Amino acid sequence: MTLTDTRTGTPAESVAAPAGQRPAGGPAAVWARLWALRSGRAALVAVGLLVLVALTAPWLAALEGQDPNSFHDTLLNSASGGSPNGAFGGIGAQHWLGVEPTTGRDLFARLVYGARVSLGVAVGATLGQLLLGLLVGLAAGLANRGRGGRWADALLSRVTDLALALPTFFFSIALLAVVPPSFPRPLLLGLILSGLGWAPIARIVRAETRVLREREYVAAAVLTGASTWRIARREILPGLVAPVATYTAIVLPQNMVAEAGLSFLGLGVRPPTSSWGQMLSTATTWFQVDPTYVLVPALTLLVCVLTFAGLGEALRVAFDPKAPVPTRTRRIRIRRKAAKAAGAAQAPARPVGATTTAPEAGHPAVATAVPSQKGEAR
Amino acid sequence: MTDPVLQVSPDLPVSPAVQVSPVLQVRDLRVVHPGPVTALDGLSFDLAPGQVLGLVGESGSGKSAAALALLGLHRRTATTVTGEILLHRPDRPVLDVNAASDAELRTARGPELAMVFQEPLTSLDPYRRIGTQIATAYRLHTGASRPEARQRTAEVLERVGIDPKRARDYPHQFSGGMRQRVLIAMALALRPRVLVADEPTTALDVTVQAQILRLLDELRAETGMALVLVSHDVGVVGGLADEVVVLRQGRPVERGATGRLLGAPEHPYTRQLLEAVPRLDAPLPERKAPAADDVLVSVEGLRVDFGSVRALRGVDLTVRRGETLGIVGESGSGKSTLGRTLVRLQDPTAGAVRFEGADLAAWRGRELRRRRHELQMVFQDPTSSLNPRRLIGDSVAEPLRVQGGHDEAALRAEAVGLLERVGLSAEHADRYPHQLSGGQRQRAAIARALILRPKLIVCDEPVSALDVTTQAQVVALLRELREEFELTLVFIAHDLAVVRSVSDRVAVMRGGEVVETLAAAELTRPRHEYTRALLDAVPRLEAVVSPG
Amino acid sequence: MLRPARIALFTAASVALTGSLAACGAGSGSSAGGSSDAFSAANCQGGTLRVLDSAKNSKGFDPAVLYTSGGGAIPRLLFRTLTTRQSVPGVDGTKVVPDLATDTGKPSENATVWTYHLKAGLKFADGTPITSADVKYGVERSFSPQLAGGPPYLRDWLVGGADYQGPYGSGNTDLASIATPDASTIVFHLRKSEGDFPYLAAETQFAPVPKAKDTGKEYNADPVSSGPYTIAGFTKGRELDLVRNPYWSRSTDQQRLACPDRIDVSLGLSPAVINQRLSSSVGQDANAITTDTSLDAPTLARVSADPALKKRVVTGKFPQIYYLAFNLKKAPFDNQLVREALSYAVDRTALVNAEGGTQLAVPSTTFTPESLTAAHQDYDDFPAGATGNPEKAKQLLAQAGHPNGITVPLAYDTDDTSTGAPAATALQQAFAKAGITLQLQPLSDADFSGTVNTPATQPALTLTSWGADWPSGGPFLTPIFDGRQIVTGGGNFNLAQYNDPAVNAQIDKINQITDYAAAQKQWAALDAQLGKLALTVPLYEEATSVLTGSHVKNAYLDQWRGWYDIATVSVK
Amino acid sequence: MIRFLLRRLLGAAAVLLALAALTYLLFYAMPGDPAQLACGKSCTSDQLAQVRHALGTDQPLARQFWTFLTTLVLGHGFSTGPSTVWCSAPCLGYSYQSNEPVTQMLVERLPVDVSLALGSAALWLLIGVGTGLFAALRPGRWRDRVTNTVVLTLGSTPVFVMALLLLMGACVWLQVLPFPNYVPLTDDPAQWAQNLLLPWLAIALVSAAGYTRLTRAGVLETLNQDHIRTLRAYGYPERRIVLRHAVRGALPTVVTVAAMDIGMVLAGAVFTETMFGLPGLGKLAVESASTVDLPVVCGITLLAGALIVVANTAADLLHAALDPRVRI
Repeated sequence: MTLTDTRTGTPAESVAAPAGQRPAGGPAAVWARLWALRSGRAALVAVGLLVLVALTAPWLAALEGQDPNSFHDTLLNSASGGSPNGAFGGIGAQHWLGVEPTTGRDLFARLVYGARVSLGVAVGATLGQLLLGLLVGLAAGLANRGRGGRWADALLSRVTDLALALPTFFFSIALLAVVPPSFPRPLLLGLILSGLGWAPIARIVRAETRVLREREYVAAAVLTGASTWRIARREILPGLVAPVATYTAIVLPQNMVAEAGLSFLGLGVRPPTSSWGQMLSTATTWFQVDPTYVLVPALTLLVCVLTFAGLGEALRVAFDPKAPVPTRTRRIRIRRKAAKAAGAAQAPARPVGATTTAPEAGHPAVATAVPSQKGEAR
Repeated sequence: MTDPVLQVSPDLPVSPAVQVSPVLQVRDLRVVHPGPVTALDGLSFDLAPGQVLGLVGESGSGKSAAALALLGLHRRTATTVTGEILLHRPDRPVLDVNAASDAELRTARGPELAMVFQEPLTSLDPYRRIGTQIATAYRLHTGASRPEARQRTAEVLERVGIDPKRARDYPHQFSGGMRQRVLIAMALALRPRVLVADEPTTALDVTVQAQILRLLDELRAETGMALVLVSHDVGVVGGLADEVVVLRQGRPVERGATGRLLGAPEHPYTRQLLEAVPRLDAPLPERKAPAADDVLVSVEGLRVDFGSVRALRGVDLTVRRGETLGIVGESGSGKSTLGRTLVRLQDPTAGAVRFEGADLAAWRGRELRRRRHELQMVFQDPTSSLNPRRLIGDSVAEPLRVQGGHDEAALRAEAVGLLERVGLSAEHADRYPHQLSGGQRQRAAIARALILRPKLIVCDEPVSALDVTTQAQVVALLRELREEFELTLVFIAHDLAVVRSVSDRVAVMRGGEVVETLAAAELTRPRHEYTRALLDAVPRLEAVVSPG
Repeated sequence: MLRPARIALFTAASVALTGSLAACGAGSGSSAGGSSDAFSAANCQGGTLRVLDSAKNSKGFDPAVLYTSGGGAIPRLLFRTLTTRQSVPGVDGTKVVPDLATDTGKPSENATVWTYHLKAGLKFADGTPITSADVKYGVERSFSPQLAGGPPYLRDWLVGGADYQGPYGSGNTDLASIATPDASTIVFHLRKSEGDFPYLAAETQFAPVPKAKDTGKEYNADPVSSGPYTIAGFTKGRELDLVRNPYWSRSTDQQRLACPDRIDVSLGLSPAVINQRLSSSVGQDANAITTDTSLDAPTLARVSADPALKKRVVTGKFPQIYYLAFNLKKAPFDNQLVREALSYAVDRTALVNAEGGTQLAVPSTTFTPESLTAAHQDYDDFPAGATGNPEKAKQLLAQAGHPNGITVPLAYDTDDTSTGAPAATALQQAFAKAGITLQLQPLSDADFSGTVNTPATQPALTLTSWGADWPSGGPFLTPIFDGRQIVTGGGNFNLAQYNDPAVNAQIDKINQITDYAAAQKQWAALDAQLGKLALTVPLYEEATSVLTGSHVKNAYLDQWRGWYDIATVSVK
Repeated sequence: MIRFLLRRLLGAAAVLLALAALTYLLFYAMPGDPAQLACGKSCTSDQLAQVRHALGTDQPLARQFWTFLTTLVLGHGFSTGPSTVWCSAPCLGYSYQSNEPVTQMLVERLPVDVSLALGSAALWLLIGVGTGLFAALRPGRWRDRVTNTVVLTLGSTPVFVMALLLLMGACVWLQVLPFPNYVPLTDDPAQWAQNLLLPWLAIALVSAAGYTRLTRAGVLETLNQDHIRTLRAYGYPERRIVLRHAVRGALPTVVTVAAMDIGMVLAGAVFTETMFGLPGLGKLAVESASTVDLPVVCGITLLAGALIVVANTAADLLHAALDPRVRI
């Protein structure tokens, strides 16, 4: 009996990947889809730029002729609270973004050096979260064969629950105080953020693993006599790439914000290391004198977070075979069609019955985790 | 179909209504999905009140697109529909579904044109009580008061065989068949002139299917509504339709009165389609029966519980070396659980599976993994049984790679050899699963199961997701391979005819138990009443084709 | 033993936006009310004074626990003490005057026994008379561990103070070294000469507490007032309403004017809100002052551009020195040359800027700051100039055997907005030029004193500050340089761990002098003498700028505490 | 239902216990000594020991934790010096710093967080669901794209940046609002609302993005479901389909997530409270963490954990109430 066409509801079998499946063809295909998306391309370019700025910070500062830590007493009006001479915080050819009040340190240099901290901590923390989340999630997701396995799953799930219930922000504050100051601060931030933030990933991975585990190709792999580890590595893990990559793009900016937030509260990296959060923190007292102090780091942070958010969004689309990725020709055609249809009915571009645009059915956690994740950072 | 449109086929049994005037006239209906993909190309037919038109076709034949187009449901999508769909109404002007305004069409949907969908599980609003849903649809078109609507709801529910008290229940509290009845009741409440039923029984068990078909037939007779019955199943259509249109890749290839078309198909495709349909009266191939005492697997008092649900409640069964044991049963009968337990994907709660005399449960850890290759499985869903991220060739070679001891070249040679054996080519080895059709994928899955030269292969509904023509090919392939590789097969399916066509013996399951085991030839003469009920529910093509 | 007073009342919230809290400046003597009408003490009664504070005062008002200088701001409205500070602008504001007592105390010959007589007709807010027993009880309860937090002098000075556990225990609940021969006489027996005892007697520990009304730890919410006002309503952390105490009278109190009928205190406001409300001075806020929020650098930058606002800004100083403390027990600071090198390398301009410019900090080369006028003697033994002399520093380092420079850790308090990160980084930059690499060792407020003030854990170099509990060279120099003040168990402020018997003897000698002016001269000389040893690097002293509401009169920053005396402020 | 609640309660108790133990462990390892802070800087070692004894911090960790637990359940007598006061259950002890009963401190701060949570939730739901619907009605069109972009931008803004920008805009440039300063609702409702407006906006603008997405995705998903096709096939007007049926489909998720988010804000919005000077739980948490005020820290952790658990349970119950398929 033929169920195919009626079940999936797709109008014709010629529509490539059936529902519920992610595109095959490996990273290259995803990359291509990502690049085909205007937002994806923009995000990739922006992320690339950001990484470039972070990596080349010393050269960029040298290009300007400044370094992030030198004080410039002569640029400050000591009688007026130590505010910089000149308009907009002393912006000029020497100091492209002006200088910091009360110290005279160059803001451009501090900004580009700050990118290293922001990006470094965010990337490190995200990697840590991924590693822990994947380990715990995979273990819990695969563990429940047999009674012992069920116990392991229950235990890991409870630990995850506990980790989710932790007032993470508050705990990071406490932990940042516990660890001796000799410990490298950015590393500590990364460790704390990942130690407190792996739970959502573990949860997604566990759920997704359990879905994948029921796929018949996994059963087929079991029948080949493959070990659990091999199955996890070869059958499950590739299937986790899409949800995990998408979630990573959500988590990374969150970590960036968390770092900025902790530095903002004076708990992040230590002076003289510059970080955007610290710059903002200084700015809170100075914004009434000159808004540049707030706007420069705030907009930088915002643009970075936005970039990653955009990347996440684009990744979600790129990984979702059901979402249409406009090729150049296709975009033109849709426009033409829209123009034609403008007179008649307003038409959403999708056939009745074809399930599109819905958040990926496989992992609703991604969709819902976003708002609830933020809670702590409010 | 290019021949001029006929009012009525000359050989159709003459009914007064037909002669009066058609209620629905369809002219050169074309449906084009964005792509552009022409889903339907040039469908035309007339339908008289009380008449049933069957639309038959395999996947991609455009039958569902046609069904949706009849109600104008492609509107507001990127899909374009051309042609005429004329609905004749007494005392009111003819309505062209394609040209009508939104408002006009809206008033026609329901009281004039109604539809029953394939997926009864999802076609009802999960958040509203079924009574409310029926009553709302009724009130929307009749302007009836709430009590009137409630009254009408009770009436129609009663008629479709649902206790009116259950009007306060939510859809999820009903079984699939009952939900389909609710949908039919919703249509019935408005007494539509034309009812379009799009695969109304596909998701249902065969016994439930028979009930729904009977209900539709009764209602047609009672209310005089015309029925468009869309199905992939020639048997279903044949049993109910007065006239049949066969669709292939969007084109109508043949149209005619049911008896004529099924009995003497003119178009080669129709012939091919009919031949592929497994028939319970088809002759069984000659085959040497395996020795009754050479038992490969014996199942003793097997029980499997999932929490409080008992999937298998004490199954006893033997599989002889070299034989094909068919297992048949409706959904929830436990046949898949049995299959998974046979290859030790599932551990028994009680009882044992003995493989070559030894308890399977005794295999543990490393030994289990080492011996896994003796038991293989072919799964139902060809879309999920192959890792979507792996090339076909790699998927087929993977079991050998796990077992170790082969270099890459040998692996590939072996994989390609087997792929060629199952009817694919070396070129397919370098494709991804989504680049293959369903039948091709299933062939690859079979190759993968074969590569380790297992002693037993359990095929769990290996063909139920395939079109009939593909299904026939895969079944034929399995038959060949069985001989060539001296396989012992356990073939699980819900389709009696398919099971009969490949099996030496057939076990019939119901509610987690085996009700009887018969030789394949005996299947049409069962001892157990449940088997008989199953047989009776199967739509018989032969009954339509050769009346009398 | 003395300590910085600033921590006392103004436990600053530690996080963000707190801008510059907690800066106590000492009076420059400039008197400036916001209003142009002349102020008349005789005719100032009435109205409601509003106080906008960022501190939360969540510890409440227990005279035993409070750590104030000269009776504090709000505590001074509730508690009268044996002596108190003189409420006048200018240098005279550093004088101690009698309060409950008839005089500032009669010392015995070597200043070890101090006798006080209470004025007649003194009453608590509940109408009961104040007796010497109440004063004694007030002092005694400050010894109980439940009420820890007050200044440490009593424990150190009074005979038997070191072992006394307060009146709550079951054993000996009486401190014999305080005698009350009659209801109006109280005699203190000290174990050593302390010419400054009258200054100590101005602390709230010397406020009377009626034993019958003592509720121990809970006394802080509703203490029995002996001052001009009494608490009508108090929500910790949010607000405090004060109304007149009917049993207080100006006839027995020469210092407090108690002009307003009511004083409404809002607590826990953000500094930004306070400064904005004070500067806009709208409605009720015209009658507002603050007792703890000075203008921070950014606000100052804005305010100084507005002439109308500038008129309402009062500036002053509190004798407090910010300095680098060497640990002489740790290399390389056991070597005077290295210490001198650091003294030369320091860039005071960068520090002053980091602090918020010249209106908020003044460079200082002496340990005793200029604002402690009587005890100040100018010297600059290692002239670093305005921005440091790295060449000279390098030369000295080379002499000391460090031709390639040195690397040393610098501990600082991250929660202290003044001695925190800005100053530390400024130092780091300046020292780098002289080949001195500072490794910053940030410590949280909770951790700072435990680490720095315990010799066992004390780092080699600490950025810290020191203020006086009362305007005298004694409490300024003794804890820092008296070798007998090195406390190994914690609470050590002699960070140099400097112990010279000759200096110790010198200190003892000055302590016996009961004549204020004579004693201060001696302290100043001692400071100059110690300065040559480079035991510390004095950096700067802090200045304060504060705004008042436009209707506020007679608000001046006194030179004792560097802040308004609410008891003399008027809104009418 | 009862069983579900009981199981939830038990699970919550276990999580809270673990949470409290973890908090104790963590703060026990903190470098600061609460006794040192209470005693003052110039505290001698003898005095310090006395204060430690008075606070009970000289006890071993396990013992302190046990005392904390028994105090919570049974209440405890606390010596004030001259007498003993009884702190009845649920007693979280007394603050090391201010000597106030912790329970009372929490009760005093909770109204701030309740005001903050409810007000901002109302706003973010209004904004989020509104824009989500706005975008979903014409998916892929310009207004959908513009909405998505705006919402993504707002949602990506760190809340402290948002707060800063709002402060700058409203209080400095436009000067339409004074710097916020919390006024209790019971004191002056108008002032309460005026002072909370910016904090509400800060949280709502940042949070709304999630709801826009949820609503948009939920509505579009529902619109693509089979039962919507049924409605179309029965001639339901499109407006009615979207506004009644599609929104109904998005509702359970939106409400569930909102309940959980409200729990999060209730449990303390550190940045918002710090930036706007709101005396809420989050601010108290940060303050007491920096002074190692263990009873307060533990009290807040427990309360916050409990609030989150309650919110999640409420979310589940709401979900069950809104989705007849879900049984509990």
